[in-house]
Amino acid sequence: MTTAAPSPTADLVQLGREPIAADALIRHVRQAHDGAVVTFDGCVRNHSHGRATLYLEYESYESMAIEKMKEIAASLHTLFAIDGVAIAHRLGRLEIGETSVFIAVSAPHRKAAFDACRHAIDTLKKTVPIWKKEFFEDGAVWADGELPPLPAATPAAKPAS
Amino acid sequence: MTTAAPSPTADLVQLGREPIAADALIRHVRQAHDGAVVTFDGCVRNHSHGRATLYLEYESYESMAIEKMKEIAASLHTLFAIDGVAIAHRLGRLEIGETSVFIAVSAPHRKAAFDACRHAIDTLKKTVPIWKKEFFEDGAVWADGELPPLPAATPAAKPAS
Amino acid sequence: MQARVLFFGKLKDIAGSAERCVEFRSGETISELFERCASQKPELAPFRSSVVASRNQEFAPWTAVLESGDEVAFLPPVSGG
Amino acid sequence: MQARVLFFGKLKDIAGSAERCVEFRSGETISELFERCASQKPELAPFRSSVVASRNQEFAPWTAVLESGDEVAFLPPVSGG
Repeated sequence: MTTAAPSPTADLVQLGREPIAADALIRHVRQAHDGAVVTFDGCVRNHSHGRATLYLEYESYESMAIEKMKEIAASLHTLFAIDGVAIAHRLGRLEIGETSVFIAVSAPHRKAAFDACRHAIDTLKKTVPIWKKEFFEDGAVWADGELPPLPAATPAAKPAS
Repeated sequence: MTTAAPSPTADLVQLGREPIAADALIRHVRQAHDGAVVTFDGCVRNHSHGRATLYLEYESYESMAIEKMKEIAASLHTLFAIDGVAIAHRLGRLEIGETSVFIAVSAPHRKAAFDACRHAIDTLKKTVPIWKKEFFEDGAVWADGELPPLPAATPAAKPAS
Repeated sequence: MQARVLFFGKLKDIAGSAERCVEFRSGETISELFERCASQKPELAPFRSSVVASRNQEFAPWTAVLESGDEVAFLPPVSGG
Repeated sequence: MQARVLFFGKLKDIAGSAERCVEFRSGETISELFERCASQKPELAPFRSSVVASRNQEFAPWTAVLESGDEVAFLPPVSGG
Protein backbone atom coordinates (compact mmCIF):
# COMPACT_ATOMS: atom_id res chain seq x y z
CA MET A 1 0.00 0.00 0.00
CA THR A 2 1.27 3.42 -0.90
CA THR A 3 0.01 6.60 0.66
CA ALA A 4 -2.50 8.71 -1.22
CA ALA A 5 -1.51 12.30 -1.94
CA PRO A 6 -2.79 14.24 1.09
CA SER A 7 -5.26 17.02 0.46
CA PRO A 8 -3.80 20.41 1.33
CA THR A 9 -4.87 22.04 4.57
CA ALA A 10 -6.66 25.38 4.12
CA ASP A 11 -4.81 28.38 5.52
CA LEU A 12 -6.19 29.88 8.72
CA VAL A 13 -5.72 33.64 9.18
CA GLN A 14 -7.10 35.62 12.12
CA LEU A 15 -7.02 39.26 13.22
CA GLY A 16 -9.03 40.20 16.28
CA ARG A 17 -9.29 41.42 19.85
CA GLU A 18 -9.85 38.09 21.57
CA PRO A 19 -6.92 36.12 23.05
CA ILE A 20 -5.29 33.90 20.44
CA ALA A 21 -6.19 30.22 20.80
CA ALA A 22 -2.78 28.75 19.95
CA ASP A 23 -3.95 25.18 20.54
CA ALA A 24 -6.67 25.50 17.91
CA LEU A 25 -4.20 26.91 15.38
CA ILE A 26 -1.82 24.00 15.99
CA ARG A 27 -4.61 21.44 15.70
CA HIS A 28 -5.64 23.07 12.44
CA VAL A 29 -2.26 22.61 10.75
CA ARG A 30 -1.19 19.29 12.29
CA GLN A 31 -2.16 16.42 9.95
CA ALA A 32 -1.26 12.72 9.80
CA HIS A 33 1.08 13.23 6.84
CA ASP A 34 3.14 15.87 8.69
CA GLY A 35 6.39 15.09 10.44
CA ALA A 36 7.05 18.57 11.82
CA VAL A 37 5.15 21.52 13.25
CA VAL A 38 7.06 24.71 14.00
CA THR A 39 5.38 27.51 15.91
CA PHE A 40 6.30 31.10 16.67
CA ASP A 41 4.70 32.79 19.66
CA GLY A 42 5.33 36.51 19.86
CA CYS A 43 4.64 37.64 23.42
CA VAL A 44 4.52 40.99 25.18
CA ARG A 45 7.86 41.55 26.93
CA ASN A 46 8.04 43.38 30.25
CA HIS A 47 10.75 45.68 28.91
CA SER A 48 11.66 47.65 25.80
CA HIS A 49 14.93 49.49 25.25
CA GLY A 50 15.76 49.11 28.94
CA ARG A 51 12.45 50.55 30.18
CA ALA A 52 9.73 48.62 32.00
CA THR A 53 6.71 48.20 29.76
CA LEU A 54 3.27 48.36 31.40
CA TYR A 55 1.19 47.13 28.47
CA LEU A 56 0.82 47.48 24.71
CA GLU A 57 -1.88 48.53 22.32
CA TYR A 58 -2.03 47.29 18.74
CA GLU A 59 -4.06 48.99 16.05
CA SER A 60 -4.43 47.98 12.45
CA TYR A 61 -5.72 48.91 9.02
CA GLU A 62 -7.83 45.83 9.38
CA SER A 63 -9.21 45.26 5.90
CA MET A 64 -5.74 45.58 4.38
CA ALA A 65 -3.95 43.72 7.17
CA ILE A 66 -6.06 40.59 6.85
CA GLU A 67 -5.43 40.55 3.10
CA LYS A 68 -1.68 40.94 3.61
CA MET A 69 -1.71 38.10 6.15
CA LYS A 70 -3.55 35.88 3.66
CA GLU A 71 -0.98 36.78 1.01
CA ILE A 72 1.83 35.75 3.35
CA ALA A 73 0.16 32.42 4.07
CA ALA A 74 -0.39 31.77 0.37
CA SER A 75 3.19 32.70 -0.51
CA LEU A 76 4.57 30.15 1.94
CA HIS A 77 3.08 27.33 -0.14
CA THR A 78 4.90 28.52 -3.24
CA LEU A 79 8.20 29.12 -1.45
CA PHE A 80 8.42 26.07 0.85
CA ALA A 81 7.38 22.40 0.81
CA ILE A 82 4.87 22.83 3.61
CA ASP A 83 1.39 21.62 4.42
CA GLY A 84 -0.65 23.87 6.72
CA VAL A 85 -0.33 27.51 7.81
CA ALA A 86 -2.10 29.36 10.59
CA ILE A 87 -1.37 33.03 11.35
CA ALA A 88 -3.13 35.04 14.04
CA HIS A 89 -2.50 38.61 15.24
CA ARG A 90 -4.23 40.25 18.15
CA LEU A 91 -5.38 43.88 18.37
CA GLY A 92 -6.24 46.20 21.25
CA ARG A 93 -4.69 46.26 24.70
CA LEU A 94 -2.32 43.41 25.56
CA GLU A 95 -0.82 42.74 28.98
CA ILE A 96 2.71 41.48 29.71
CA GLY A 97 3.08 37.84 28.73
CA GLU A 98 0.12 37.76 26.37
CA THR A 99 0.53 36.53 22.81
CA SER A 100 0.36 39.26 20.16
CA VAL A 101 1.11 37.04 17.18
CA PHE A 102 1.11 33.28 16.71
CA ILE A 103 2.20 31.35 13.62
CA ALA A 104 2.06 27.59 13.13
CA VAL A 105 3.41 25.78 10.07
CA SER A 106 3.28 22.05 9.42
CA ALA A 107 5.31 20.13 6.86
CA PRO A 108 6.43 16.62 6.06
CA HIS A 109 10.01 17.62 7.00
CA ARG A 110 11.37 20.05 9.53
CA LYS A 111 13.53 22.31 7.39
CA ALA A 112 10.60 23.63 5.35
CA ALA A 113 8.54 24.16 8.50
CA PHE A 114 11.32 26.21 10.15
CA ASP A 115 12.07 28.24 7.01
CA ALA A 116 8.41 28.99 6.35
CA CYS A 117 7.56 29.96 9.94
CA ARG A 118 10.49 32.33 10.08
CA HIS A 119 9.73 33.81 6.69
CA ALA A 120 6.13 34.37 7.79
CA ILE A 121 6.98 36.40 10.90
CA ASP A 122 9.79 38.31 9.16
CA THR A 123 7.42 39.26 6.33
CA LEU A 124 4.53 40.06 8.65
CA LYS A 125 6.68 42.52 10.59
CA LYS A 126 7.68 44.27 7.37
CA THR A 127 4.46 44.36 5.35
CA VAL A 128 1.30 43.99 7.46
CA PRO A 129 -0.26 47.34 8.45
CA ILE A 130 -0.33 46.92 12.22
CA TRP A 131 1.08 49.41 14.72
CA LYS A 132 2.17 48.93 18.31
CA LYS A 133 1.97 51.59 21.00
CA GLU A 134 4.11 50.96 24.08
CA PHE A 135 2.90 52.26 27.45
CA PHE A 136 5.48 53.08 30.12
CA GLU A 137 5.12 54.64 33.56
CA ASP A 138 6.01 58.03 32.14
CA GLY A 139 4.10 57.97 28.88
CA ALA A 140 3.46 56.12 25.65
CA VAL A 141 5.23 55.91 22.29
CA TRP A 142 4.51 54.37 18.93
CA ALA A 143 7.14 51.67 18.46
CA ASP A 144 9.77 52.08 15.80
CA GLY A 145 8.85 49.98 12.83
CA GLU A 146 9.74 49.02 9.32
CA LEU A 147 8.63 50.88 6.21
CA PRO A 148 6.97 48.40 3.85
CA PRO A 149 8.59 48.22 0.42
CA LEU A 150 6.56 49.99 -2.23
CA PRO A 151 5.76 48.43 -5.58
CA ALA A 152 7.30 50.00 -8.67
CA ALA A 153 5.11 52.62 -10.31
CA THR A 154 2.21 50.86 -12.01
CA PRO A 155 0.82 52.20 -15.29
CA ALA A 156 -2.65 50.65 -14.87
CA ALA A 157 -4.88 52.09 -12.16
CA LYS A 158 -6.83 49.66 -10.01
CA PRO A 159 -10.53 50.56 -9.68
CA ALA A 160 -11.94 51.40 -6.28
CA SER A 161 -13.47 48.40 -4.55
CA MET B 1 12.25 52.41 36.65
CA THR B 2 14.51 50.01 34.76
CA THR B 3 14.00 46.27 34.58
CA ALA B 4 16.03 44.01 36.82
CA ALA B 5 18.18 41.38 35.11
CA PRO B 6 15.91 38.34 34.85
CA SER B 7 17.05 35.15 36.51
CA PRO B 8 17.75 32.40 33.97
CA THR B 9 15.18 29.66 33.55
CA ALA B 10 16.48 26.16 34.35
CA ASP B 11 16.62 23.77 31.40
CA LEU B 12 13.99 21.05 31.32
CA VAL B 13 15.02 17.73 29.69
CA GLN B 14 12.78 14.66 29.55
CA LEU B 15 13.10 11.14 28.12
CA GLY B 16 10.29 8.70 28.80
CA ARG B 17 7.42 6.53 27.64
CA GLU B 18 4.54 8.83 28.60
CA PRO B 19 3.00 11.22 26.04
CA ILE B 20 4.89 14.51 25.93
CA ALA B 21 3.07 17.38 27.69
CA ALA B 22 3.94 20.15 25.24
CA ASP B 23 1.89 22.74 27.13
CA ALA B 24 3.91 22.20 30.28
CA LEU B 25 7.19 22.55 28.38
CA ILE B 26 6.02 25.82 26.85
CA ARG B 27 4.84 27.17 30.19
CA HIS B 28 8.24 26.27 31.64
CA VAL B 29 10.22 28.37 29.17
CA ARG B 30 7.79 31.27 28.67
CA GLN B 31 8.74 34.13 31.02
CA ALA B 32 7.70 37.78 31.29
CA HIS B 33 11.01 39.01 29.89
CA ASP B 34 10.66 36.89 26.72
CA GLY B 35 9.37 38.27 23.45
CA ALA B 36 9.48 35.04 21.47
CA VAL B 37 8.89 31.34 21.97
CA VAL B 38 9.70 28.97 19.11
CA THR B 39 8.67 25.33 19.30
CA PHE B 40 9.44 22.26 17.23
CA ASP B 41 7.01 19.35 17.34
CA GLY B 42 8.28 16.19 15.65
CA CYS B 43 5.32 13.96 14.95
CA VAL B 44 4.90 10.45 13.59
CA ARG B 45 4.09 10.68 9.88
CA ASN B 46 1.78 8.18 8.22
CA HIS B 47 4.31 7.49 5.48
CA SER B 48 8.02 6.95 5.02
CA HIS B 49 9.80 6.66 1.65
CA GLY B 50 6.43 6.23 -0.07
CA ARG B 51 5.20 3.42 2.17
CA ALA B 52 2.35 3.65 4.68
CA THR B 53 3.70 3.56 8.23
CA LEU B 54 1.62 1.70 10.84
CA TYR B 55 3.48 2.86 13.94
CA LEU B 56 6.98 3.46 15.28
CA GLU B 57 9.05 2.22 18.17
CA TYR B 58 11.84 4.25 19.70
CA GLU B 59 14.58 2.76 21.86
CA SER B 60 17.44 4.53 23.52
CA TYR B 61 20.67 4.19 25.43
CA GLU B 62 18.83 6.08 28.14
CA SER B 63 21.59 7.04 30.57
CA MET B 64 23.71 8.43 27.76
CA ALA B 65 20.81 9.97 25.82
CA ILE B 66 19.59 12.07 28.72
CA GLU B 67 23.14 13.39 29.25
CA LYS B 68 23.48 14.26 25.56
CA MET B 69 20.13 16.06 25.66
CA LYS B 70 21.27 18.06 28.69
CA GLU B 71 24.48 18.94 26.86
CA ILE B 72 22.49 20.22 23.88
CA ALA B 73 20.32 22.37 26.14
CA ALA B 74 23.37 23.78 27.91
CA SER B 75 25.16 24.50 24.64
CA LEU B 76 22.24 26.60 23.38
CA HIS B 77 22.87 29.14 26.13
CA THR B 78 26.47 29.63 25.05
CA LEU B 79 25.63 29.77 21.33
CA PHE B 80 22.48 31.92 21.33
CA ALA B 81 20.99 34.83 23.31
CA ILE B 82 18.13 32.75 24.67
CA ASP B 83 16.31 32.34 27.95
CA GLY B 84 14.66 28.96 28.52
CA VAL B 85 15.04 25.54 26.89
CA ALA B 86 12.83 22.46 27.16
CA ILE B 87 13.60 19.25 25.26
CA ALA B 88 11.55 16.06 25.50
CA HIS B 89 11.84 12.79 23.59
CA ARG B 90 9.46 9.90 23.86
CA LEU B 91 10.36 6.17 23.82
CA GLY B 92 8.42 3.00 23.13
CA ARG B 93 5.56 2.55 20.68
CA LEU B 94 4.16 5.70 19.05
CA GLU B 95 1.09 5.90 16.86
CA ILE B 96 0.61 8.09 13.78
CA GLY B 97 0.24 11.75 14.75
CA GLU B 98 1.83 11.39 18.18
CA THR B 99 4.73 13.62 19.19
CA SER B 100 8.11 11.88 19.34
CA VAL B 101 10.17 14.96 20.15
CA PHE B 102 9.24 18.44 21.35
CA ILE B 103 11.55 21.41 21.78
CA ALA B 104 10.64 24.84 23.12
CA VAL B 105 13.02 27.80 23.29
CA SER B 106 12.26 31.25 24.65
CA ALA B 107 14.27 34.40 24.06
CA PRO B 108 13.94 38.16 24.27
CA HIS B 109 14.08 38.30 20.43
CA ARG B 110 12.88 35.92 17.78
CA LYS B 111 16.07 35.29 15.80
CA ALA B 112 17.86 33.62 18.69
CA ALA B 113 14.80 31.51 19.51
CA PHE B 114 14.54 30.25 15.92
CA ASP B 115 18.27 29.59 15.58
CA ALA B 116 18.50 27.78 18.91
CA CYS B 117 15.42 25.61 18.36
CA ARG B 118 16.66 24.52 14.98
CA HIS B 119 20.16 23.87 16.25
CA ALA B 120 18.71 21.76 19.05
CA ILE B 121 16.75 19.40 16.80
CA ASP B 122 19.54 19.20 14.21
CA THR B 123 22.04 18.28 16.94
CA LEU B 124 19.67 15.88 18.67
CA LYS B 125 19.17 13.95 15.45
CA LYS B 126 22.93 13.64 14.99
CA THR B 127 24.22 12.96 18.49
CA VAL B 128 21.60 11.55 20.86
CA PRO B 129 21.61 7.72 21.06
CA ILE B 130 17.99 7.03 20.14
CA TRP B 131 16.87 4.63 17.42
CA LYS B 132 13.60 4.46 15.51
CA LYS B 133 12.06 1.27 14.14
CA GLU B 134 9.41 1.75 11.48
CA PHE B 135 6.59 -0.79 11.22
CA PHE B 136 4.90 -1.32 7.85
CA GLU B 137 2.26 -3.81 6.74
CA ASP B 138 4.95 -6.11 5.39
CA GLY B 139 7.56 -5.84 8.10
CA ALA B 140 9.71 -3.51 10.16
CA VAL B 141 13.03 -1.75 9.57
CA TRP B 142 15.41 0.31 11.66
CA ALA B 143 15.34 3.79 10.15
CA ASP B 144 18.41 5.11 8.41
CA GLY B 145 20.19 7.47 10.71
CA GLU B 146 23.24 9.64 11.19
CA LEU B 147 26.53 8.43 12.57
CA PRO B 148 27.49 10.70 15.48
CA PRO B 149 30.86 12.39 15.05
CA LEU B 150 33.57 10.82 17.19
CA PRO B 151 35.92 12.86 19.34
CA ALA B 152 39.58 12.86 18.38
CA ALA B 153 41.64 10.18 20.11
CA THR B 154 42.03 11.15 23.76
CA PRO B 155 45.27 10.36 25.60
CA ALA B 156 43.72 10.32 29.07
CA ALA B 157 41.36 7.49 29.92
CA LYS B 158 38.15 8.34 31.77
CA PRO B 159 37.49 6.12 34.79
CA ALA B 160 34.41 3.92 34.86
CA SER B 161 31.48 5.55 36.61
CA MET C 1 -13.63 63.96 -7.34
CA GLN C 2 -13.19 62.71 -3.83
CA ALA C 3 -10.96 60.23 -2.03
CA ARG C 4 -11.34 58.74 1.43
CA VAL C 5 -8.05 59.26 3.24
CA LEU C 6 -7.01 57.21 6.27
CA PHE C 7 -4.23 57.89 8.77
CA PHE C 8 -2.73 55.30 11.11
CA GLY C 9 -0.38 55.11 14.07
CA LYS C 10 1.68 58.19 14.73
CA LEU C 11 0.27 59.83 11.62
CA LYS C 12 -3.26 59.61 12.97
CA ASP C 13 -2.17 61.51 16.10
CA ILE C 14 -0.62 64.20 13.94
CA ALA C 15 -3.49 64.42 11.46
CA GLY C 16 -5.87 64.77 14.39
CA SER C 17 -8.28 62.24 12.95
CA ALA C 18 -8.25 58.73 11.54
CA GLU C 19 -10.14 59.57 8.38
CA ARG C 20 -11.22 62.42 6.15
CA CYS C 21 -12.61 63.04 2.68
CA VAL C 22 -10.35 65.01 0.35
CA GLU C 23 -11.34 66.62 -2.95
CA PHE C 24 -8.90 66.32 -5.85
CA ARG C 25 -8.82 67.04 -9.58
CA SER C 26 -8.78 64.43 -12.32
CA GLY C 27 -5.26 63.12 -13.02
CA GLU C 28 -3.82 63.84 -9.59
CA THR C 29 -1.49 61.34 -7.94
CA ILE C 30 -1.21 60.00 -4.41
CA SER C 31 1.73 62.34 -3.90
CA GLU C 32 -0.47 65.35 -4.76
CA LEU C 33 -3.16 64.02 -2.42
CA PHE C 34 -0.63 63.98 0.42
CA GLU C 35 0.28 67.59 -0.40
CA ARG C 36 -3.38 68.54 -0.15
CA CYS C 37 -3.54 66.93 3.30
CA ALA C 38 -0.32 68.65 4.37
CA SER C 39 -1.60 72.02 3.22
CA GLN C 40 -4.57 71.56 5.59
CA LYS C 41 -2.35 70.17 8.38
CA PRO C 42 1.23 71.42 7.94
CA GLU C 43 2.58 69.11 10.68
CA LEU C 44 2.09 66.23 8.26
CA ALA C 45 4.58 67.57 5.69
CA PRO C 46 7.79 66.29 7.35
CA PHE C 47 6.44 62.71 7.24
CA ARG C 48 6.24 62.53 3.46
CA SER C 49 9.54 60.63 3.26
CA SER C 50 8.85 58.24 6.13
CA VAL C 51 5.43 56.92 5.21
CA VAL C 52 4.15 54.70 2.44
CA ALA C 53 0.78 54.88 0.77
CA SER C 54 -1.86 52.33 -0.07
CA ARG C 55 -4.70 52.67 -2.55
CA ASN C 56 -7.74 50.43 -2.09
CA GLN C 57 -5.86 48.25 0.41
CA GLU C 58 -2.82 47.69 -1.79
CA PHE C 59 0.56 49.35 -1.38
CA ALA C 60 0.81 51.95 -4.12
CA PRO C 61 3.57 54.12 -5.56
CA TRP C 62 3.38 57.87 -4.97
CA THR C 63 2.93 58.30 -8.71
CA ALA C 64 -0.30 56.28 -8.83
CA VAL C 65 -3.12 58.30 -10.39
CA LEU C 66 -6.30 58.55 -8.32
CA GLU C 67 -9.84 57.75 -9.28
CA SER C 68 -12.94 59.05 -7.57
CA GLY C 69 -13.94 56.91 -4.61
CA ASP C 70 -10.45 55.62 -3.97
CA GLU C 71 -9.53 54.73 -0.41
CA VAL C 72 -6.00 56.00 0.23
CA ALA C 73 -4.12 55.34 3.46
CA PHE C 74 -0.86 56.88 4.66
CA LEU C 75 1.04 54.29 6.65
CA PRO C 76 3.95 54.97 8.97
CA PRO C 77 6.53 52.19 9.49
CA VAL C 78 4.62 49.09 10.59
CA SER C 79 5.36 47.48 13.95
CA GLY C 80 3.16 44.43 14.26
CA GLY C 81 4.38 41.11 15.57
CA MET D 1 39.64 -7.53 33.13
CA GLN D 2 36.08 -7.23 32.07
CA ALA D 3 33.91 -4.72 30.21
CA ARG D 4 30.15 -4.50 30.00
CA VAL D 5 29.27 -4.26 26.31
CA LEU D 6 25.94 -2.90 25.06
CA PHE D 7 24.39 -3.19 21.61
CA PHE D 8 21.58 -1.01 20.29
CA GLY D 9 19.22 -0.79 17.33
CA LYS D 10 20.10 -2.96 14.37
CA LEU D 11 23.30 -4.07 16.11
CA LYS D 12 21.33 -5.52 19.00
CA ASP D 13 19.35 -7.68 16.57
CA ILE D 14 22.59 -8.92 15.00
CA ALA D 15 24.41 -9.47 18.28
CA GLY D 16 21.42 -11.46 19.51
CA SER D 17 21.41 -9.69 22.85
CA ALA D 18 21.43 -6.18 24.24
CA GLU D 19 24.30 -6.72 26.64
CA ARG D 20 27.18 -9.05 27.47
CA CYS D 21 30.33 -9.13 29.55
CA VAL D 22 33.57 -9.41 27.61
CA GLU D 23 36.99 -10.27 29.02
CA PHE D 24 39.97 -8.31 27.74
CA ARG D 25 43.67 -7.86 28.52
CA SER D 26 45.24 -4.77 30.00
CA GLY D 27 46.04 -2.16 27.36
CA GLU D 28 43.42 -3.22 24.87
CA THR D 29 41.42 -0.61 22.96
CA ILE D 30 37.76 -0.30 22.07
CA SER D 31 38.65 -1.45 18.56
CA GLU D 32 40.12 -4.68 19.97
CA LEU D 33 37.04 -5.14 22.13
CA PHE D 34 34.87 -4.95 19.01
CA GLU D 35 37.08 -7.63 17.38
CA ARG D 36 36.54 -9.87 20.40
CA CYS D 37 32.77 -9.47 20.00
CA ALA D 38 33.00 -10.11 16.24
CA SER D 39 35.03 -13.26 16.80
CA GLN D 40 32.18 -14.59 18.95
CA LYS D 41 29.51 -13.31 16.52
CA PRO D 42 31.00 -13.00 13.02
CA GLU D 43 27.89 -11.23 11.63
CA LEU D 44 29.00 -8.15 13.60
CA ALA D 45 32.27 -7.72 11.70
CA PRO D 46 30.86 -5.87 8.65
CA PHE D 47 29.43 -3.16 10.93
CA ARG D 48 32.80 -2.02 12.26
CA SER D 49 32.90 0.92 9.82
CA SER D 50 29.28 2.01 10.32
CA VAL D 51 29.03 2.19 14.09
CA VAL D 52 30.54 4.45 16.69
CA ALA D 53 31.52 3.54 20.21
CA SER D 54 30.90 5.08 23.58
CA ARG D 55 32.80 4.45 26.78
CA ASN D 56 31.03 5.18 30.07
CA GLN D 57 28.28 7.12 28.25
CA GLU D 58 30.63 9.34 26.27
CA PHE D 59 31.47 8.98 22.59
CA ALA D 60 34.95 7.50 22.43
CA PRO D 61 37.55 6.99 19.70
CA TRP D 62 38.31 3.43 18.63
CA THR D 63 41.82 3.89 20.01
CA ALA D 64 40.63 4.57 23.57
CA VAL D 65 42.28 2.17 26.03
CA LEU D 66 39.90 0.23 28.26
CA GLU D 67 39.86 -0.09 32.01
CA SER D 68 38.22 -2.84 33.96
CA GLY D 69 34.55 -2.14 34.64
CA ASP D 70 34.11 0.12 31.62
CA GLU D 71 30.70 0.25 30.00
CA VAL D 72 31.21 0.24 26.25
CA ALA D 73 28.35 0.61 23.77
CA PHE D 74 28.40 0.09 20.01
CA LEU D 75 25.98 2.52 18.44
CA PRO D 76 24.61 2.34 14.90
CA PRO D 77 23.62 5.59 13.19
CA VAL D 78 21.15 7.35 15.47
CA SER D 79 17.64 8.12 14.27
CA GLY D 80 15.88 9.93 17.07
CA GLY D 81 13.72 12.97 16.48
